[in-house]
Amino acid sequence: MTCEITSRPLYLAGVERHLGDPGSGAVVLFVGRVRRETDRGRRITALDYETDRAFVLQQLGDLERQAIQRFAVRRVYVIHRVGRIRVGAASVIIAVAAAHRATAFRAARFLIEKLKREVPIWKANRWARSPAARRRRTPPPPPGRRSPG
Amino acid sequence: MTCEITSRPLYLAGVERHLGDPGSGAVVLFVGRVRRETDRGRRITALDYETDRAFVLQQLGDLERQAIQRFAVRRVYVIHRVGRIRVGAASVIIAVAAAHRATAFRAARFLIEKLKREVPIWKANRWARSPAARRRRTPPPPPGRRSPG
Amino acid sequence: MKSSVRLLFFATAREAVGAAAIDREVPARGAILQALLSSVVEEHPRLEPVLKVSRVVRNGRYVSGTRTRVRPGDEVAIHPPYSGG
Amino acid sequence: MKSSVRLLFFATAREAVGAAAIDREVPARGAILQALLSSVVEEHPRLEPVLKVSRVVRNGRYVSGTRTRVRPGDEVAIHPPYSGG
Repeated sequence: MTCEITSRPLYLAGVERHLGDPGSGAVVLFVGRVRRETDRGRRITALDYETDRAFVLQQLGDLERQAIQRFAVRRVYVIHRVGRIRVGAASVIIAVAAAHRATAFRAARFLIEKLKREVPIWKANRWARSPAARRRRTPPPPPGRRSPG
Repeated sequence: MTCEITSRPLYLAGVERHLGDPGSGAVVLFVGRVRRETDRGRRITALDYETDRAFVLQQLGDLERQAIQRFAVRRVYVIHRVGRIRVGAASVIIAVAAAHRATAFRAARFLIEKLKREVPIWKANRWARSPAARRRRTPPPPPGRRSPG
Repeated sequence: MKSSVRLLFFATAREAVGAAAIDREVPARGAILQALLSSVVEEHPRLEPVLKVSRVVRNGRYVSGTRTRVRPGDEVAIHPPYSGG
Repeated sequence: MKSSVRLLFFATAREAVGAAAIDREVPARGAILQALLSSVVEEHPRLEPVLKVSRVVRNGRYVSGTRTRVRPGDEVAIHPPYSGG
């Protein structure tokens, strides 16, 4: 069981080493990515993700424990990226290793649904071609800092 | 849409490049692995996978088309390894990219269930510490050859 | 010795307040959290609708109700609805 | 010119027959697949139970029924139940 918050790009290659376990015949991974979208003609170019760093790992860890108890899965790994993430790049990877595939699928789905509701992470759209929309009242705090100082 | 049969090890890193698509906000991957198992005290050390190479890609391609039509997913990639695969190593990776996660999860599950029933791939156990069980009447044909010559 | 409570505002709460953190003096015996937040809402009325849908975390635990006390050195985070993933 | 049909045996079918492939001569006008397979079963009785649960592929297409004809040059694969994944 491991969870991480990072401001660096996410790659599947980095996930593999967390899932080694000869008793797990099935691994299910979910990758959430920033999707190209338009809203009334405006195009999203990126999402800005922020988190409450003092609290997020505790919440993620709690989710992972729930998944392990509820579905009898053997390995859980969750990594969420924060900061600016461009369209096409991954924002979150959830991986579950289990003896059998049915539980791995269920646990992975459980984790992403719960993560969206119970883990303190927020996103804000970055729009292309609309300076007004790009204006922010307050810039988000720099990564790694808990307060603006 | 791509499907492959290989006798080389499978890694998640190799899958990533098949899934690039700014319209896909969700990717679900299923990795099937050879699981450590014992049967009446005998331990499985590996599985020998074989396939009908002249027919398997056609069947896999058909499955992928079904998944795309049925679930409106945007990218499908399936790679299955054949030959001897040791405990802990991956035998199959299925990846689905879709606009939304619900369809990606459903399509990935559909693909692995169908693959097990409709794709000409067979496995045979390799046992530890039981020479009798290890004896085979006929060795499988070498990979890449359609007939024993 | 600290004599204040630090209030942290995330996402839309931060936008409503115009700051990521505010320090508020409280007496050594503590103060009622609800009263503290009301005083912030008075200065930043745009925070009110956000606060209604937010979760409140005091020192790493969700708190609810109106009688929660905060003491000097406490950290209180305002969490608008999450949107990660 | 080929005058035979190639029969391919996979997995437990191969084990029952003791070979991955067998070539069978057929007349130029073809032969009934069922009869051809019966002649193999006569020589390899262990194939019979496997054949009952197998799918049969002729030149890349599943065939069923007893009246399928095969012609010289055809390739017929015997597929026991699949177990991939």
